[in-house]
Order: sequence, then C-alpha cells, then structure tokens
Amino acid sequence: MSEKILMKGNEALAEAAIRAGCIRFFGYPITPQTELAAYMAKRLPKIEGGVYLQAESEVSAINMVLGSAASGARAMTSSSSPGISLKAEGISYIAGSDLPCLIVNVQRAGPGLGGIQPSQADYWVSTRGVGHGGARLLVFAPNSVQEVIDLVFDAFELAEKYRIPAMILSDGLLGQMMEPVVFPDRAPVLLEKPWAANGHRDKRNKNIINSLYLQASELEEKVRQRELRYREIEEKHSKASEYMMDDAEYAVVSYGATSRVAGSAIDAAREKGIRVGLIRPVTLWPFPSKQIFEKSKNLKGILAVEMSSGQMVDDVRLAVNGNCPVNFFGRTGGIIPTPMEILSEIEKMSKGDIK
Amino acid sequence: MSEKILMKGNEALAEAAIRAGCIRFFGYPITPQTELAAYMAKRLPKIEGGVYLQAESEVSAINMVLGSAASGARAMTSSSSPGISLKAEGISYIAGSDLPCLIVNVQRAGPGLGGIQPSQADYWVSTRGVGHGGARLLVFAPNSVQEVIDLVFDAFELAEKYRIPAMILSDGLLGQMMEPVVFPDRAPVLLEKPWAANGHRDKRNKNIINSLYLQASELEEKVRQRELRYREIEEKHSKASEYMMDDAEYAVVSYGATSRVAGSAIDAAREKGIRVGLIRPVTLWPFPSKQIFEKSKNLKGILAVEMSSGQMVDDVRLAVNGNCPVNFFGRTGGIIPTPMEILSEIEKMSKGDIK
Amino acid sequence: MKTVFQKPRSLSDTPTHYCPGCTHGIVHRLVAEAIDELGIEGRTIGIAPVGCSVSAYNYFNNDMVQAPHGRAPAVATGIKRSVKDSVVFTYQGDGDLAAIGTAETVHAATRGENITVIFINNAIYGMTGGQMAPTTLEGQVTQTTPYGRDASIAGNPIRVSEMLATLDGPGYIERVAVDSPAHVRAAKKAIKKAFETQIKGKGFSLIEVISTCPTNWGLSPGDAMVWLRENMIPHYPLGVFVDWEKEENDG
Amino acid sequence: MKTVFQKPRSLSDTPTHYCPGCTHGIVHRLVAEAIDELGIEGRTIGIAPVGCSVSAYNYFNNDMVQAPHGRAPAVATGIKRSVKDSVVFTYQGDGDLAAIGTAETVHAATRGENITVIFINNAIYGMTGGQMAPTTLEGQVTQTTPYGRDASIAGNPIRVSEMLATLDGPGYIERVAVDSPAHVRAAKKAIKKAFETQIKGKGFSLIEVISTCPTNWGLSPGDAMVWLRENMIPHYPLGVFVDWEKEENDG
Amino acid sequence: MAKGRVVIDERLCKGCSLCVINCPMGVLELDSSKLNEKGYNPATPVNADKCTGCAICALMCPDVAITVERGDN
Amino acid sequence: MAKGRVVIDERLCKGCSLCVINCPMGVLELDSSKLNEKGYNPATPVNADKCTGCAICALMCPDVAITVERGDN
Amino acid sequence: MVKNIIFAGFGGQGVLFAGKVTAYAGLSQGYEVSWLPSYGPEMRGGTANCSVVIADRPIGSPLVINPDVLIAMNKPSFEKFAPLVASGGIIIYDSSLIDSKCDRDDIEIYDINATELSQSENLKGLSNMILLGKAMKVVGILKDKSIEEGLVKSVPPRKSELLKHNMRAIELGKNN
Amino acid sequence: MVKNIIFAGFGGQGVLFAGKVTAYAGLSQGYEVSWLPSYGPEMRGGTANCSVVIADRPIGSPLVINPDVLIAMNKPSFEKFAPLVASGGIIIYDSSLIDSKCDRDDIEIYDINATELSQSENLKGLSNMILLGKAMKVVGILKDKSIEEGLVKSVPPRKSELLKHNMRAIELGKNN
Ligand SMILES: Cc1ncc(C[n+]2csc(CCOP(=O)(O)OP(=O)(O)O)c2C)c(N)n1
Ligand SMILES: Cc1ncc(C[n+]2csc(CCOP(=O)(O)OP(=O)(O)O)c2C)c(N)n1
Ligand code: SF4
Ligand code: SF4
Ligand code: SF4
Ligand code: SF4
Ligand code: SF4
Ligand code: SF4
Ligand SMILES: [Mg+2]
Ligand SMILES: [Mg+2]
Repeated sequence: MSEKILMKGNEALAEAAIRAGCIRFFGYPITPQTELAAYMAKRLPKIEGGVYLQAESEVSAINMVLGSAASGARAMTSSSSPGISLKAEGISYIAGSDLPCLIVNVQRAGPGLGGIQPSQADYWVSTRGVGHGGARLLVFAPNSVQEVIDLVFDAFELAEKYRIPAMILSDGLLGQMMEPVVFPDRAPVLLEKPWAANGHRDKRNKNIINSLYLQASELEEKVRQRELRYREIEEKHSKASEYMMDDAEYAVVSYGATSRVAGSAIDAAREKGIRVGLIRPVTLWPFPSKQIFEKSKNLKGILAVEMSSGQMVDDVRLAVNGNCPVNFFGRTGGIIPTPMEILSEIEKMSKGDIK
Repeated sequence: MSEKILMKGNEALAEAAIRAGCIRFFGYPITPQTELAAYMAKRLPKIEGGVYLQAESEVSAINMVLGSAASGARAMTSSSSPGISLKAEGISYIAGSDLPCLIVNVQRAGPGLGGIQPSQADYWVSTRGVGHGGARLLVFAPNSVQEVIDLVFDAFELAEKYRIPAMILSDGLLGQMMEPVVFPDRAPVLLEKPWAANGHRDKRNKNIINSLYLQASELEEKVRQRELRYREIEEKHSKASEYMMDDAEYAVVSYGATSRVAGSAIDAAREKGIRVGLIRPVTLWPFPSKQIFEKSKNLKGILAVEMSSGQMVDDVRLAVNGNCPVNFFGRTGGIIPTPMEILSEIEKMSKGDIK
Repeated sequence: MKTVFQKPRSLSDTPTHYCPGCTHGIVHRLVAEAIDELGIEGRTIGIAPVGCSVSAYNYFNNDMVQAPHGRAPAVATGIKRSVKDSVVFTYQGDGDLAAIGTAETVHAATRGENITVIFINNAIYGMTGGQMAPTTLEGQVTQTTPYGRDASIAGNPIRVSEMLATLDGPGYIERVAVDSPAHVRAAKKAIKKAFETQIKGKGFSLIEVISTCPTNWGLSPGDAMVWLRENMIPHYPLGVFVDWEKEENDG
Repeated sequence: MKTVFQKPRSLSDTPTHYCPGCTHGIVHRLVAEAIDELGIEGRTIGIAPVGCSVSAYNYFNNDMVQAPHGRAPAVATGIKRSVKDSVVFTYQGDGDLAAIGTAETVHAATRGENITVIFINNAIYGMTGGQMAPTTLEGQVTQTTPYGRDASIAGNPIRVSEMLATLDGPGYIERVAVDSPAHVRAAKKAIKKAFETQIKGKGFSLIEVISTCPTNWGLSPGDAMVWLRENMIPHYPLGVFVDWEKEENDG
Repeated sequence: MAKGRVVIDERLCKGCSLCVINCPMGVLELDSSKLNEKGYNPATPVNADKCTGCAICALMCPDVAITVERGDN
Repeated sequence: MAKGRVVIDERLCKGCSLCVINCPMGVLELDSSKLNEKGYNPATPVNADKCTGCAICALMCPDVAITVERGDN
Repeated sequence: MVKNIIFAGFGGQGVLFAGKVTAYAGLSQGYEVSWLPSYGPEMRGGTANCSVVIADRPIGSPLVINPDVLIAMNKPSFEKFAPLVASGGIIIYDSSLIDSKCDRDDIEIYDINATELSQSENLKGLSNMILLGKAMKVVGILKDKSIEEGLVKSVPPRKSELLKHNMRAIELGKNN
Repeated sequence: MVKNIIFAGFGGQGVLFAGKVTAYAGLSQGYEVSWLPSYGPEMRGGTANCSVVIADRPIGSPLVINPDVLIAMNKPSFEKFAPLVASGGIIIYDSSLIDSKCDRDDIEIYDINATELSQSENLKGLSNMILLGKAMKVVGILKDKSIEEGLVKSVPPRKSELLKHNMRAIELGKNN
C-alpha cells in the first residue's frame, strides 16, 4: 500500500502493530483509545494465530500481555491514563521479568477520572517507570499519524533487543485525528527468543520467567545488569528532531501533539524576527539530554511547552543543568494550547519578561 | 505514656495514627508492612467506631479509603511497593477528588515481585504522583521510629488542611526495627469538613465528591486551583534537617533509613578531617529545594545516597541547578549501604576522583 | 384533578445526559422514588460508577461520591463503615460491576456488606461506544465482537445474580427488567425492598435491572425494549435469588 | 525388589522451602505425577502465584512463569492463547485466587479458558505470616482476626468451587483434600482429570485442594490434618461440581 | 371530560416514544412539527380526551418529562 | 524378609511425622538422635521388617523424601 | 495556503463524514490535510463537530479554534462558532434549522435551506452534503473531481450505491 | 561506646527474643538502642538473626554487618557470621550444636553447651537465655538489674510466670 490514505492515529497504530508482527492484543475499553481496540477486534480474528481478547480489566489485560510475552510472542495492550495506572504493577513485573512488549497510552486529562480530552500529564509516570521499583520503559512520543506508524516498528524492535517494555505515549488528539499515511515496506525484525517459556519440548532445559529474587545480592545483580542495558540505551537510542535550530537564540522544547502547535508558534515568531527553534524529543526515555545540553550552551532561554502543569520540563532542566534559563508554559484539563499563546510566551522570553 | 518503650516502626506508626485520630484502616497484607495491619486489627475493634477491614486487594483497600475519606473520616491504608502500584489509580482519584488520607508505603526492593528487603526505589512514583494525571502527594520520610510518630500527626493535619493525600514513605528497615519511643502529648487537630458526603440530613445542600470534569475548561480550573495549593505547600512545608553542615565543603543528601548510615559515614569522614555534612530531606514532596540550592552555592560537591539506582538525585540536581557537582551512590535489591561504602565515596569526592 | 405522578423529590432538576429512551432514566427515577418513600434522603449516600451513569451524582439529591471504574462497592464500604446510620447505594453498569469490578462485587457480597447495589445490565459498554460487556449475549454484535460474540473466544456471558446467590453474605438479590409497565412496577418494588434490606441490617442487597442501550444496540427505544424481552430475559431469567425474609420464615 | 514409589520425573531435585508437613509439597508431587503420566512435560507451562508457592518455578521441570499476586489466570490466558498446543496450569493459594485474584479467576472460568487451575485452600495467607484469607472459617484466629473471624465484620468465607460452578465456562471443577491417603489418591485422580479436560479442549478446569498450613495454624502437621478434616471439610464439602463428561453423557 | 391529564415538559422530552408506545389509550404522539432546544420532536397528547390518568406513560418515561393528574371528580 | 522397603533421603526430610502417623504398620519413627543439615530429626524405619511396601508413607510425604520398593519375589 | 474549517451540528447529521470527504478531497489535490473530530461519550443528540485543515505546508495544530470556514448545521453550533470565525472568513449555514443572526461585517455569510431541500429532493439525511456543495463552491479551493474522489474514499464499498445520492446533494448545494 | 551485636540461630530458638531483652536492658541503662530482625516469609526451620546496637550516642545503621559481639546458636549462623566479627570482637556460641572451629586470633571466642544445659536443667527452649547470660558476663556492659528489667519488658504480662525460668537460665549462663 503506497497510496496515501487517511487514517486515525489509533487505527494507524493498530495496523502498524499488525504489520510489525504483533498479532496478540489484550485490552480493555477506554476513551480515547477505543478505535485501536476496535480495529484489532476486526482484523485479528482474520489472521492465522491472531489473538484479540478483551480482558475483564486493565489489570488482567497487562498480565495477559505478560503471559503472552513470556511465551515469546509479540504482544501489546493499549489504554488511556486511568487504565495505565491500573497496569502499573503488571508493567513493573514485565520490566522486572525482562520481557519486551508494547503498551500504548492514549493520554487523557487527569487526575482521577478527569476528562477525556488530550493531555500529556502522564509524562512522569511513563518516564520515571510506571509502578514501583524504578524500572524503565522505552517511551516514544510521535507527533503525527505517520510517525506513529514508524515508531511502532522501532518500539517492538528495541523492546525485544533489550528485553524491556516499550510505550507509545500518544494522546487523545493524536489518537483521534486523521492524517494521510503511507505504510512503509518494512519487514519486522524478529529475534530468536531462546528464553521464552513456551514448553521445553524435551529439547532444552526449562525456562523460567520471574522477577523474584529473595537474595538481595542476586536481585541487586539483576538490577545492575538491567541498569547497564539502560545506559546502553541512553547512549544509543535517544532521539530528538530539530526545527529552525541552526541560528536559534531561543528554543521551545515540546513533544507529541503539542509540538505541532509549537511549530506553528515558531513560524509566527520567526515572522516577527525572533530567532527561536524547536527541539522535539521523539524518545522521552531515553530523553535526548545530551542534545539539549549541547544546544543549551548557545541559547538565551528555553521554553518547555506541555499539556500538563510541567513534567517534561524537569528533564529539560536536568539536561540543561543551569546553562540557560528554562521556562514553562502548559495547559491542562484537556485544553490544547494555541499557537498564539505559545507565541506570546516566546515573545515574553525574548523580551526578558520571563527569565 | 512518657516512659520510653521499644517499638517496631510499623507498630509505632499504627499507634501514632490511632492517637492522631485515625480509626479507619483498610489494608491488604504484604511484607514488610504486616505488623502495621496486625496492630490495627488488634486495637481498632476495641475502639468505639474503629474500623479495621482487610480488603480483598490493594485496589479495593484504597477505594475503601476513598469512600471513608469522602465521608469525612480520617482514613488510612498501608502497603508495600507492589501494593502501592495497585493503588495508583485510586490514589490519583483521591487526589483528583481533593480528599485527604494517609497512605503508608513500607518499601521493599523491586521491580516486579523483587524481594522483601528494604529499598527506596519508589521515590519517583511517590514524589511524581503515583498514578496518572500528575497529582501530588505530601511525602514524609522519617528516619527513626520516633520521627515516624511525629510525622504521622503532621501528615494527617497537612493532608486535611490542603485536602490532598499524604504518604509516609517508610521502608523495610524502618518498619521492622525497634527503637525507644515516647508518644507525644499531642491532641490531633481536627478540622470541620463541610464538604464531606456523609448525608445532608436535610440541613444543607447535597455534597458531591468527584473527579470528573468533562468540560476541559472546568477541569483546567480545578487543576489550577490545586496547583496553587501545591505552590503554597512548597512555600511553607518543605523540611530538611542538617548535620555538620555549618562548615561543610561537601554534603551528603540522603533520606529515611539510608540517612542514618550516611550519618555514621559522615562521623567517620570528619574523623579523617573531611569537612562533610548531611542534608536530610524530611519531606520528599515538597522537596527542600531552596535549602539545598542555597547550601549548594558554597559546596564543592554533593553526594546523593539512596537505596535505589538513583531517583532522589534528580531532585537534588534540579535544586542545585548546576551550582556544584552532584554525585550518586546507591545500593539496590534490598541491600543497605554500609557506612564504609559511603565513606569511601565521600573520600573519592573530596579527592576529586569523582566529579 | 390530583397529581398522581410527578418527579420524585430526591431526583434533581438537572436534565439527564442519557440518550433518548435509555432506561438509565427509568431506573434513576425508581431509586429516587424508593428513597422518597422510605424518607431516607438525608442519610443516603450514593456512589456513581464509571459508565453512562457516571454523572448520576448530578441527578440525585442525596450526597454522592463518584467512584473509579468498578470500585463502587469498595467506596460504598468505606462510607458505610465510617457513617454508621447511613444508607449507601451504588449504581453500576455491567462492565463496571461484572468485569473490572468483579472482585469488589463478589467481596462486598460475601462480606454481607450492608449496602444496596443497583446493577444495570444492558449487555454492553454504553459509555465507551458499545464494546462487549461481560453480559453481552452470544452472537451479539458489538464494537469489539464485530462478528458476533463467540463464546469459545470471547467467553460466556455471566449471570451475576445466580453467581452471587451462592455466597453467604447477600440478604436480597432479585433480577428485574424495565421493558414494560408491569416490569417497571416490579422493579420499583424490588429496589425498595433492597433498601429496606439494608435499613434492617440484613446484609448485601443487589437488584439486577435488565436494561436497554438503544444507541449502541442500534435500535429505536421501542425496538430495544422488544429485543430485551426476546433476547435478554431468556438468558437472564427474572426472579428473586436471595431473600432474607423468606430464609427467616423458612428457617 | 521393584521401585514402586519415587520422585516423579517432572519434579525437580531442588528441595522445597515449605515448612515441615506443609501440604503444598504433596500437591506439587501430585501435579508432577499427572504431568508425567500424561507425558506432557515438554509442552506444559506452569504459572507460579504469589504466596508460599511463589517459588514453584524452582520445583517443576516444565517451563514456568511467575505471575503477580492473583493474576495467574490472566498470565495463563496470555500464554495459552499464544502457544496453541501448550498445556497451561496455574498453582494458586486462596488469597491469590479468591481475594486479589477474584476477577481473574471468575473471568478465566466464564471464558472457559482452556487452562487448569490448582487451587490450594488452606484458609490462611501462609506466606505473609498468617492473615485472614477469603476462605478463613468463622471464628478462626489469624493475625488479622485476632479475636476470631467475625463474619459480620470480616465477611463470610467463600466457597469458590460452588461459585464458579454457576458459570458456563468451566469443564471440570472438583474439591478434594489431602489429609489422608485415600483423599490424596482421590486428589491425584482429580488433578489428572483436570489436565485431561484441558488436553481435550473441554474448557476451564479447577481443582480446589483443601490443605493445611501447620505453621500459621499453630499446629503440628499431624494435628493440622485432623483440624482440616474436622473443620474445613464440613464447610467445604468434597465433591465434583462441574464435569463435562457427565454433562455430555447426560445431555 | 377526560379522567386524566398529562403535562409534558417539552424541555425534558427526548422524543423517545416510549410513552407513545405504552399509552394504552393512544393519547400521545411525537410532534414532528416541533423541535425542542435539544433537537428532538417532543411528545404531545393528541387524544387528550381519552386519557385515563393511568400514568403508564410517566412510568415508562426515562426523562421524568411527564406529570399526570387524575380527576376524582 | 519384609515385603517392602523404604529409603528415606535424610537430606530432604523435614521431620514432619506425616509418614510416621500414616504408616499402617508402624514402621517409621523420627530419629531424635540425629539432626540433619536443616536442623530436623529425620524419619527412619524402626520396624523395617514390617514394611509391606504399600507406599502410603510416600504418598503422604510432602517432601518426596521417601522411595519405596516392593518385593514381588 | 492554510484553510481551517469547522463542520458543526447535531450528532447524526453527518458532520464528521462531511469533514472526511473534504479532507480526502484536499488530499487528492496533493495538499496536506488533517481531520479531527470532537469526541466523547457517544450519545445521541449531543452536538458534534470536526476540524479539517487543508494546507500547502505541514499542518501545525489540527484543532481549529478560529476557522476560516464554518459550516453550521444547527443553532447551538452557529452560536458557538460564528463569533470565532477568523476575520475574512466564511460561514455557510442551514437556514432550515438556524434563524440566528450574526452581525459581523468582517466575514462572509451564506445560507442554504439544506434540510428542507434534502427532504423535498428525496435526499433525506444528506443536508450535510448539500452544505458541503455550497461551501466548496463558495470557498473555491477544491475541484469537483477531488470532491468526488473524496466521496469515493469516504463511502465504504458496501454502501457505494449511496455515492450518486451524495453527488446529487453536493450538486444541489453548489447550485442553490 | 557502640556495641554492635548479632544474635543468630534457627527460627524458633528465640534469637529475636534474646535480642529484644538485650535492647531493653540497654535502654534501662539509658543507652540508645536499636533492634532489627532478619525478616522474610515466616517458615519454620529457616535461620533467623537480629541486630542489636547499644550506644551512648545516636545510632547510625541499625543493621549490624561486622558485630562486636556474635551470639551463635547454630552451625550455619556460626559459619556465616564468625568471619564478619570485628577485630577485637567476641563470639559466644552453643557448643551443644556447633562443632565448627574458627581460627581467628584477633577475637575472643567463648562457648557454652547451652542446649544440653537447658535440657538437663529443665529449662527447655531457654538455651537462648543461657547464651545471653554468658554473653552479658563476658561483655560486661549490662548490669544484672538491667537484664532483669529487659526481661520484664519483653515477656508479655500473661506469660509472666516464665520470668523466673528465664532469669534462672541467664544465671546459669553467667556461671558456666
Ligand atoms: C480504569 C478505567 N477503565 C476503563 C474506563 C473506560 N470506561 C468508561 S465507562 C466503561 C464501561 C461502561 O460500561 P457499563 O459499566 O456497562 O456501563 P454503561 O455505560 O453500559 O451504563 C469503560 C470501560 C475507565 N474510565 N476507567
Ligand atoms: C500485590 C501484592 N499484594 C500482596 C502481596 C503480599 N502477599 C504475598 S503472598 C500473599 C498471600 C498468600 O496467601 P495465599 O494465596 O493463600 O497462599 P499461601 O501462602 O497460603 O499458600 C500476600 C498477600 C504481594 N506480594 N503482592
Ligand atoms: S449509550 Fe446506551 S446506556 Fe449510555 S446513555 Fe446512551 S442508550 Fe443509555
Ligand atoms: S507458611 Fe503454611 S502454607 Fe506456607 S509453607 Fe509454611 S506451612 Fe506451608
Ligand atoms: S396517563 Fe395513561 S392514558 Fe393518559 S396519556 Fe398517560 S398512559 Fe395514556
Ligand atoms: S417517554 Fe418521555 S422522553 Fe420519551 S417521548 Fe415520551 S415524554 Fe418524551
Ligand atoms: S511402605 Fe507402607 S508399610 Fe512401608 S513404611 Fe511406608 S507406609 Fe509403612
Ligand atoms: S513425611 Fe517425609 S518429610 Fe515428613 S517425616 Fe516423613 S520422610 Fe520426613
Ligand atoms: Mg452496560
Ligand atoms: Mg492460603
């Protein structure tokens, strides 16, 4: 299919996952991700070996993913913010069991039941490890329906290479909007999984998938090994795209749906002669800290823009480490910032009205 | 009772909560917090109105707390790391419904099932809002059984004043150890709760406890109001204690059980002539950023020490904002660092072997 | 002329957000009537679920608490245990009560938690746009069973009342429907009895109300009533499953 | 002399960590014997729960996965659906299966998920040091019911097999005990039949094994067996609750 | 004169027809000439004289849009 | 000569007495003079000649510590 | 060129569909396009709207706040969005259902009695297409052929017999 | 003064209790004290130990890694902890159960056949107190009266009849 078709972010994500070789889907309905599951429910029963299962809850769904992943399958689940909270324990187990899988969070506004409009207020839970014990997820933040597709492939492949769970951090805007997309001619890279618990068939020793280590020293060693992989991932796989950064004196840092609005604001600011560019983290963990650090040396100021009260801005500040002032602008509750609002913040920054 | 008695951290916490007027306890067993629930199970049935209920799960327990708190009662639950993950959604709802309550996390090593030995690897989930939507908890980190008692009172009172959930972030070490304690003669401060859903008795309009706001603008306003309270809390209620900081060239930043070990290391380092002191955050959120920022201006280096792969160190770096190098030392898996290890890190730092 | 039918006092004036012909509205009214007749509004606390009735807190005049999806019985338990003389009810859909909330439902029931559960079984997830519910019938087409529910893949529908009736805690369990005037009257009686069960301290009470979701069933409200009658009631037979009164008389 | 009894092949050589006289060990062996006799070790995947049997992955020779507390049936579902010819069993305690895992249990059962559940009912939370379980008997003293379980506060014990038998998905459900040689033999037969149920694709199978926890009951292993017989079996009657074979013959 | 009288609050009516279908006397119809604020055709009594005041319509109305009076005179 | 023979792996035995209690022939006792590595008094046949090889002891042993042989000779 | 468009009306009036046809039409002319619905609990009788952006460069926000073009199918939508139309923008509304006035003089306002027309012309439920036809004529970016292509892409194959009715409705809109 | 003490043995031998008595004894002499048990799934036959610290200044780590005093009640514990005893430290062990050698010459090693004594003296289950008595004599920090007070605090009131047996066992330890 090389013709461009219009697709919703949610549906494109589902189709991309199938093309990336993931035919095991376990979910539980929640707005605004429902189209993703509905798409899977239509497609998977028609595919040999395809499993679409609506679990009784998010807790159950993530544990089905745990089982499916433990057996060596490419497996995924999708949900939205409150549902991701319920998956926290399971995700921590998946991470602690060194299993790869894909978790999609089509974020909505919180906390609590909140609302169903777009949000980016799950940045912290996503990047600081959803659940206890400090494990990490690979977190991808596409900003267009096309990029959703591309990152789904990356997510599965890196997840399996490093045996860690991956997350696509989407939001209601990206999930619900339609854009023209082309599905790439990309054959999924499938690794051998000699560790999988799928029956030893009298051909190998038994495999155990487990996260329990009652001996503290053993557990520490497990954690250490994992941290080494984390360091490697941080080294190799952080990603950010830049726009108008070559001569920039100021930068907006923004990801996902919000970064599109920020892009419009930057165009408007440039028209007013402000030398501002955009740094858009594509991976949220690993966060593109080095890139931002390097850039920040030559900047007069940074404006982080999020649909939250300020979460990614922590990582920006950590990256910048005092090199230049870091400002923040955010909208919450499901409100999408407008280009004009962002422009006005950029203007304030360039005039020195905010530090 | 002014005689000193020996008490386990878990039991002292339970007794303190009762004395602080909390006689509604909803829990689910998990090591290493079991003594807390067992203590409650013994005491509460003997108290008029006392409710001890073992729920069918952590998910249920936190929602019982939600109900009890919604009705205006002082309510609490306690658990350990995996159980806290399961409470994530409920905690986000409690925060989103502006309800006060106390959540105790007697941390154990993770991720996943992990181990049952002490850990501080739940710093992120605790301080970045356990659950979706970016809400905050007041997080208290005692480092002695006596301080456990004192902070329980503070926790309830601040939680109710600001209508936000509070957490005591304990760990297996603090929970299991016995130390001499005295219970203070402190009468609990009990505020009126005109918002409570306990039956309008035909005397007032109905009360609604809720976290749903389908209108994004309404939800944003709710979030904004809450953020204002957060700012006030950050302004007024962050707390850290200092040890040997007056002439310090270097500082260790460490909290909870780990800070005790760090204290011993500092004594040893002082004997070797190294001018190092300890800054111990007592509240983790609000984090004592200002205090650390001010101190950091005159320091040559900071060493953050945690029982984790490095979590609080983020907040230290954010506070320091580049003023001086921030180093990290941590043990994981349930291993408690020794004074010697920490001393050796302090020495490295003072020799410039680590930046 | 004398007014023989008007809005019950404990129902608020706020117009509901329900779709035309949705039976949630009928059941709301029945609950309010029961509260009125028992004169308990002042000490009643209701729990709204997550589901189409999520905003039920706007429609009742008693105090209300909105619970996370499936957790209404746990929230109700927290309240009931903390406010001794309260009358506490939850109002929950089939997804809320019988899928994600299964554990909370079963355990509130087995504890004999002295609360009243109004259980709206409409065989669908209404609010999220029509996905399979635990009570969706075999063969029923939903957004997530686009080829009809195949029990061998998607599982069998649960009969909640029958399942809970095996437990020792419930005091009253009845399944009713709201597809006809006679059934609505019976439903009203059942709901009132459930509240009385609670007031008398006889344990957990649950009324399963076989209901419609015209929107997601893709039927007109009238046709939905017929579909309910012809398809749901045969699988979910109406009747009393637990009755403390009968047990006391028998025992 | 001929060896008439030895360690089954699918049990590993690792000594268990169970307390002296704990019946977990007996049931482990019975499961391994069934696997041996059916010749399915190579395609069997077992799920260890959270509970005293958390380390079961060390004791069986087939592939094993350790599940979060209560979620073994969901984990099993994920595996079973992904590896078509696998034989999947969970091994769960009463806290794991009937408290925190209630929803997963009920829904695996109603789905007729083609897995086998070995359910160890010892009326206590063994691993965490003896708290009340959902199956703790009335009056039973535990760490969290120090004055004896009072049903009016702590709720009534659940009869899991009876409850699940109301669902359409289960193919085989039996309650057995391991307090005497005769009961152990019957338990073995039941466990084997449960695996056969799965192999034949007849749906969800569950064997509830009435078991002891000498340590937390505060009894010697021998006395624990007597206590089981005198207290637990009367409340949890042994027997077959669902049998696909009987249904096929009857129907 | 009719024994009963129904008053329909058009603001609340969603035009679901449940009252129309269930009225034993055929008193009610949707008024297709009207559209209320929410965009529905509200129910209205077209055979008001036949109304017995049995309140079945109100019993079935999900939106409490109907008030019923009965004349004992 | 006895019809049966039991071999008890003392390493595995936890001294629970279930074999002792259930042996119909009174063949077994705990050996209170011995303490194995784990600190238990292991079971041991004290009336070996009475053993019928019925394997009931092994059936009840939670620790698979018992192997049973039966002589068909 | 960037055209920010809002289609708004009651749920069930086909505003989302009209938006999709427009987006596909833009796509077939080689433009960048995006389509974003209002979403929420799906309940009949609620209002629905969608944002469509057609541009010759990458699209920033797919959410339209100040539309260049507003197609309004009911009164609440007209009242909500008319004040938000960008200066120099255009409103097309269904005069069968909307009697409100808008006294802005910085925008162009067109009306068409789409619902009546759809009923009289035996095109029930296609007032959305009538309005779309009118709008496309007034705005003048999309070619007839593109709209037809947009329709073909938007109508599921199993319903292709509806195509010609849709086309007829669009024609009707263009010519009234 | 800081004394780091480890009590170690099988679960059920009363090592935690002995530690608690010691901690209370220290407290009654006005010292800072802490007590920390090894913890885990409660299963019989496992090993158990506890750390007790007695000091005249605030206690840093309550977890003892290199004890000044080791009281060992079984062989695995002896083997595990003997090498960790701080130079200049003391080991007291039960020679009824432990036959291991320790050839360190930088520490003092004492033994007492506590289990045998407890059996012969009709003090079954009180070998822990016998060892404690011995240890207290050897270490010499805690006064008899403090130990008695420690016992009174540690024995639940409903079991106070056990007090005198405990005291006798401690005496026995001191004198053997
Ligand atoms: C944790 C969580 N999971 C999922 C959802 C999404 N959700 C909202 S309502 C609902 C189901 C509603 O169905 P039901 O309980 O049957 O009520 P109905 O709408 O049919 O009345 C779901 C899955 C949510 N809000 N929270
Ligand atoms: C989420 C979570 N909650 C609680 C625990 C603590 N926990 C471990 S085992 C257990 C109960 C075990 O009881 P049961 O399932 O009856 O098994 P048994 O030990 O009796 O065999 C609990 C509550 C946990 N590990 N994880
Ligand atoms: S979606 Fe269904 S259940 Fe929900 S309000 Fe509409 S008709 Fe009622
Ligand atoms: S605690 Fe109980 S269930 Fe656990 S191993 Fe010991 S005896 Fe068995
Ligand atoms: S009261 Fe009876 S007769 Fe009158 S309109 Fe209503 S249903 Fe018809
Ligand atoms: S039943 Fe009520 S809402 Fe429905 S048409 Fe009649 S009056 Fe209107
Ligand atoms: S085989 Fe039978 S007779 Fe022999 S020891 Fe075992 S139980 Fe006793
Ligand atoms: S039953 Fe087994 S473990 Fe128990 S005493 Fe006999 S041989 Fe030892
Ligand atoms: Mg429903
Ligand atoms: Mg148990």
